Amino acid sequence: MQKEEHPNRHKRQVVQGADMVLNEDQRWSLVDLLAKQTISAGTYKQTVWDVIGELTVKPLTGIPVAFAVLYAFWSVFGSFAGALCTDGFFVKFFDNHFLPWMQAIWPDPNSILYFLFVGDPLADNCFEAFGVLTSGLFIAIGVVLPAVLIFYLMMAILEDSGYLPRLAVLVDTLLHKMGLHGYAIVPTILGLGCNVPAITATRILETKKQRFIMMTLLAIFVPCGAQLGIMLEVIPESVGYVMLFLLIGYVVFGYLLSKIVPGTNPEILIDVPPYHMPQRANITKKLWMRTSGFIINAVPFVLLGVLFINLLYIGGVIQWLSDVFAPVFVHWFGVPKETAGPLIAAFLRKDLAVAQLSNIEMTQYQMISAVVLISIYFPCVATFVVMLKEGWKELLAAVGVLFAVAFIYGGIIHAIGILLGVA
Amino acid sequence: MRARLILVSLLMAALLCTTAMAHMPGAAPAPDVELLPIQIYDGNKLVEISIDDLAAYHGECTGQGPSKCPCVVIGYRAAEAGINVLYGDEIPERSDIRIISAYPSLGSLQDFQYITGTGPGMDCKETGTFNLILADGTEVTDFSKKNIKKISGNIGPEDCRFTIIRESTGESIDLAINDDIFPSDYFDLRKKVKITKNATPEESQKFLDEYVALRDAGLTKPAWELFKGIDEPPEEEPDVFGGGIFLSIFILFVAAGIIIIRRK
Amino acid sequence: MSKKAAKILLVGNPNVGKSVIFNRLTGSDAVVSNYPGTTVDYTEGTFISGKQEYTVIDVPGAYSLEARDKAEEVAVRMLHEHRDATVVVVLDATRIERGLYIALETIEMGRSVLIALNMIDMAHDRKISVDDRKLQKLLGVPVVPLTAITGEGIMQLSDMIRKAQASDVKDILARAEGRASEPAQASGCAGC
Amino acid sequence: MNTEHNTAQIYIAALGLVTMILGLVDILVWIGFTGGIEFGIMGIAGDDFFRWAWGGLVVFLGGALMLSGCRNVGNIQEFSKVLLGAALVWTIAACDIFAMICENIPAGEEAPEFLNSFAGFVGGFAPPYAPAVILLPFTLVIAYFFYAWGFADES
Amino acid sequence: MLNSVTQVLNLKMKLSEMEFGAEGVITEINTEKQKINAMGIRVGKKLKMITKQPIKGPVVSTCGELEVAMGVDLASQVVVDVD
Repeated sequence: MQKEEHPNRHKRQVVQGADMVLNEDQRWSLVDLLAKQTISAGTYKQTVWDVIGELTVKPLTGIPVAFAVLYAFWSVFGSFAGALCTDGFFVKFFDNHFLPWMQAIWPDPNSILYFLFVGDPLADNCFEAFGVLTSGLFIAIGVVLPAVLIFYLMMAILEDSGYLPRLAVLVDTLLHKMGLHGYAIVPTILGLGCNVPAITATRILETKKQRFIMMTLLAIFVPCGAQLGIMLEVIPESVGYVMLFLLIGYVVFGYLLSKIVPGTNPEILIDVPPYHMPQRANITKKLWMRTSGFIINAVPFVLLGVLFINLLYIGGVIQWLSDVFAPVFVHWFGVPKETAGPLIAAFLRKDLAVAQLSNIEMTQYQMISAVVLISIYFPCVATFVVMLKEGWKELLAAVGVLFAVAFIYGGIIHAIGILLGVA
Repeated sequence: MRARLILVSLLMAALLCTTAMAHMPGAAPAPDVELLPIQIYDGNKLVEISIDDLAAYHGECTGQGPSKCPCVVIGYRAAEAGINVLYGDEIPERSDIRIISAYPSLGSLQDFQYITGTGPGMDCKETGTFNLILADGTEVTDFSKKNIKKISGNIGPEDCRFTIIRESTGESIDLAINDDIFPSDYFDLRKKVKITKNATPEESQKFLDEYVALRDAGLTKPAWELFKGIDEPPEEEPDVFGGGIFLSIFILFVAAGIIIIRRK
Repeated sequence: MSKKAAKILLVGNPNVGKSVIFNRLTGSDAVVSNYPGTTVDYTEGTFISGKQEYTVIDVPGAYSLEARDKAEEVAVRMLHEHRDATVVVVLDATRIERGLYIALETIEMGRSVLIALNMIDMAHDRKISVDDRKLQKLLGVPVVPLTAITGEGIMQLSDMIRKAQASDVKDILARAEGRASEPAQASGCAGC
Repeated sequence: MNTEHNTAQIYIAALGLVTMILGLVDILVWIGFTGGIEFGIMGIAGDDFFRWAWGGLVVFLGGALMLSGCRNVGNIQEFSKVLLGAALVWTIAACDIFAMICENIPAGEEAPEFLNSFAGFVGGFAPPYAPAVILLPFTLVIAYFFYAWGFADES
Repeated sequence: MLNSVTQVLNLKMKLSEMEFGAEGVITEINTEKQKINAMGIRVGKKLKMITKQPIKGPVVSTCGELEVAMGVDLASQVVVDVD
C-alpha cells in the first residue's frame, strides 16, 4: 500500500501514461468547445427551492435549520428506538419471555457455563442477568439495533436529500479547527447512537490524520446510546453537566490532537448539490446494506465482549485491578474508593458501570466526575474490536492517547471541583 | 379529572399499609400498611381518625390494650368507604353522619361509636347517630361486652352489613361484606374458640390463622374488593373523544397533502 | 446461451444518480464489498439484457482520473484492473461540463465507452437543453438521454450497451473544431 | 401591493410573533419560572431540556424567520424565509406527533400484552398538545400561500 | 466607498475577500489548480460568492449551475475580476 505522502507522483504516471493525449488545459478547452456546440441554456427564474438551498447554507438562516434537523434526528431516535422498540417491545419480550425461557431450559443453574451464557440465575430482568445470551443479546438486538437502524435511515435521507453537504459546511469552521472537516459531523452523530457504525463511517474523511483524530474522539468523548439511556434513567439531574464536560473535552482535545498528530488536514472542497426528493429504492437499499453490515460485524463482537467480561470476573481480575488502581482514583480523581470496581468494569461494560455507580453514595460533583470518567474511559469492547479492524497501529496510538486524556482530564475535573470548593 | 386520579391512587397506596397489633395472642403482627385516616369536622375543628385511634379506643373499652382485631379493621374500612362515596372530597360534619350496623361485634360497634362521637367517655362538641339493628330488626342498646357476646353467638357473614347515611341530604349507602372475605368455617371456629371455648388445639390454630388472614385482607384489599356496593373506580379511561378528533384531523390533512402533491 | 458475463463499470461524478441507475438495472442481489487494502466500498450486481448477462460495478464517484482522494484512487485502479469492461460514463445534464472532463479522460484511455445523460427532467426544469444527437456525433460514442428517477430511458441504456465503442480523442478535437473529418457514423457535414 | 398580499403580510407577522412568544415560553417554563402550565388544550410540561429548551429554541427561531420574511412577501427571497420558518415549526410538530404515535402503540410497562388497546391508542392523542402542534394548522396557511401565489410552478 | 472604487477599477480580488453576493469572472487560480478545476471552477468562468461562514469558515460560491464550498485558504488562491 503506497504511502500517503507523495501519491501524485505515482498516479501521474498511471494517468499520464502512453494513452493520455491531451494535458489538462487542452482537455478543458475541448470540453468548452463541446459544451458550446451542444448546450443551450434559456433564461431561468430561480425557484423557491434554489432560494431555500441558499438560505440553508447561509449561517444566519442556516444555523436555525441545522438546530431543527439535529432536533428532529434526536427526537425521532428517541421516539422510535426508545419508546417504541426498546421500551415498548424488547424490554418486555426479553424480560418476561426470553429470560425465563432461557433460565428454564438451561440445565443446572450453578455451572460455569450457566454463569457465562445465562448469567446470574436470580436476575429478573435481562439487564442485570449479564449472561452472553441474555443481556448480551438484549443489548445488541434490543437496545443497539433499533438505534442503529433509525440512525442509518435518517442519515440516508439526509444524504439523498442533499442537506448533508450543507450541514457539513455549517459545522466545518468548528471541526476544521479540530483537525477534521465538515463531514466529520456524520460519524459524530452516528456515534451518539452507537460507536461501532460511527467508526466504520470515519471512512468518509480523506486523510489518515483526520480518521485517527475522529476515531480517538469517538472512542473518548462520544457516549454511546446505551450509556446515554442509562444516564438519563439513573442520574437524570446531572446528565446536562456530564454532556457539557464531554463537549468541552471533545473540542479542546480535538484542537490539541490536531496540533500534535502528524499528517495533512486538507481544507473542505465539496460540491453542494441542489435539493431533490430522496428516492425510496435508494434509501431502502442503503439502509438494508448498512444495517446487515452492522449485524454481521458488530453484533458478534458485543456478545464476545460480554463473554470476555464474564471470564475476567471469574478470574477475579477485575477485583485485583480495582485494588491496584484504588489509590489513583481516590487521590487523583477525587472519587470514593468503592467506585474503583465499577470504573474498572467500565472498561468493558459502560452502561452497567453507571448503574452500579448510582447506588454508591457520593456528592453530586463526585458522581458527575465519576460518570465523565466512565465515558471518557475506554470504549465498549465492540468499538475496540472494530477499531482493531481499521488498523492495529492506529488502535495502539489511540489507546495511548486515551489513557493520557483520561488521566489529564480526570485530574482537571477534580481540580475544577476543588476550585469550586465542591469536590 | 387529574385530582380524582391522585386521590384514588393515594387511597390505594394508603390501604396497602397499616400497623396493627392484634390482641389475639400469638397472632402475627399486621403488615406495616398505613391507611388514609377518616377526616371529619367536630364543631369547626378538623378531626383525623386513623385505624390506630380506633384500635386504641377498642383496647381502652375492652381494657386489653390497643388491638386491631378484624372487626375493628372491617368497621373502619366500612365507615371510611361509605364516607368517601357519600362525601367525595368534602369533609363531613360529625353530626351529619348516621351509621346503622347489623353486625354485633365489639370491635366494629366501638369504631362506629368513636366516629359518631356516641361512645362512652367521649366528649365531643357534636355527635352523629349510631344504631345496632340486627338482621331480625331488633335494636340493641346495651353495648356491654357480656350482652354483645351473648347475641353474637351464631352470627354469620350475612350479618356483616352496614348502612352509612348522610343526614343532610338523606343519601345513604349499604355495604355488605363480600362473600370471599370470611373463610366458610370462620364463624363456627370463632364460636368454639371464643364462646363455647371447646375448640381443639388444631381448630384454635386454624382459627388463629384465619383471624390473621382476615385482618390482613381487611387492611390490604381495596374497598371494592372488601364490600359489595362499592364499584371499582374506573381506571382513568383514555379520552377517546379528544384523541379521535385530533387523529381524524391529522389524517385528513395528510391525505389532502398527498393528493395535492400527487396532482402536482 | 449467454456469453461469459460481460463487465460494466459505472463511472461519473458523485451525486449524478449513478446509484439510482445501478438500482434500476440490477435486482436485489447487489452486494457491498470493500476494495482490498482501502477503506472504500463499492457495490456490485448483475442484470440480463437480451441473452447477455452483465455484472455491473458502481465505481466510487470521481471528478477526474487525476485521483485526489482515496475514492478517486480506487476508481482509477478499477478502470485498470477491468481492462475489458465497457465503461458507462454517467453525466448530470444540468452540470454537463464537469462530467465531460472525466468522459474525455475515459475515452482517451481507449476504453469502449457509452455516455448516460442523466437528469434530463432536471435540465428541462432549469431550461437547459442538451443536443445529445450532436454530442454523439462529436464524441463518436453513443449518448443515451435518461431520467433514472422515473426509469425513463433505462431500457434504451441496457440495449445500447452492446453498441458502446472506443473513439479517438484527436478525431473529437477535429470534429469539435469543425475540421470536417468523416464523423464516426452518420454522414452529414460537420460544423455547419 | 394588492390587498391579498397586505392581509397575508399582517397574518404572517402576527403568526411569527405568536410563534416566537410560544417558543420563548417553552424555554422559560423549562428554566423553571413556572411548573408545567396548561392553557386550554395547550400544555407545556417544561420538564425535559431537549424537548422544551432545544425544541422551544427551534420554534422561537422559526417565528423569527417568519417575521424577518414577512415584509414584502411577494418577493421570492422574503417568502422563502417565511416558508423556512414555517418548516421549522412543522419539524417540531411532526416530531411531537411521531412521538405520540410511538408512545401509544405499545401497551404500558406493566401490562402483559405488547400492543395497546385501540381505545388506549386513540386516547393517547388527547389534549394537551405542545405549542408547535397547535401552531401547525395556522402555519399550513403559509403552504396555501405558497401554492396560491404560484411560487410552486416553475413556469 | 470601496464599492464605487471597484466599479471603476474593475479590481481583482481574492474570492475569500469578496463581498456577499458579489459576482465576477475568474482570472487566475494559483495553487491546487487541478483540484479546483475538477470541481468546475475554472479560469474565465463567471462566479458569484454566496456566503462565508463566520470566523474563517468555508466560502460557498456558485459558478453557472455548480455550487461549491471551499476552505478559506483555498478560496484565497482564486482571484476574481469583480465587475
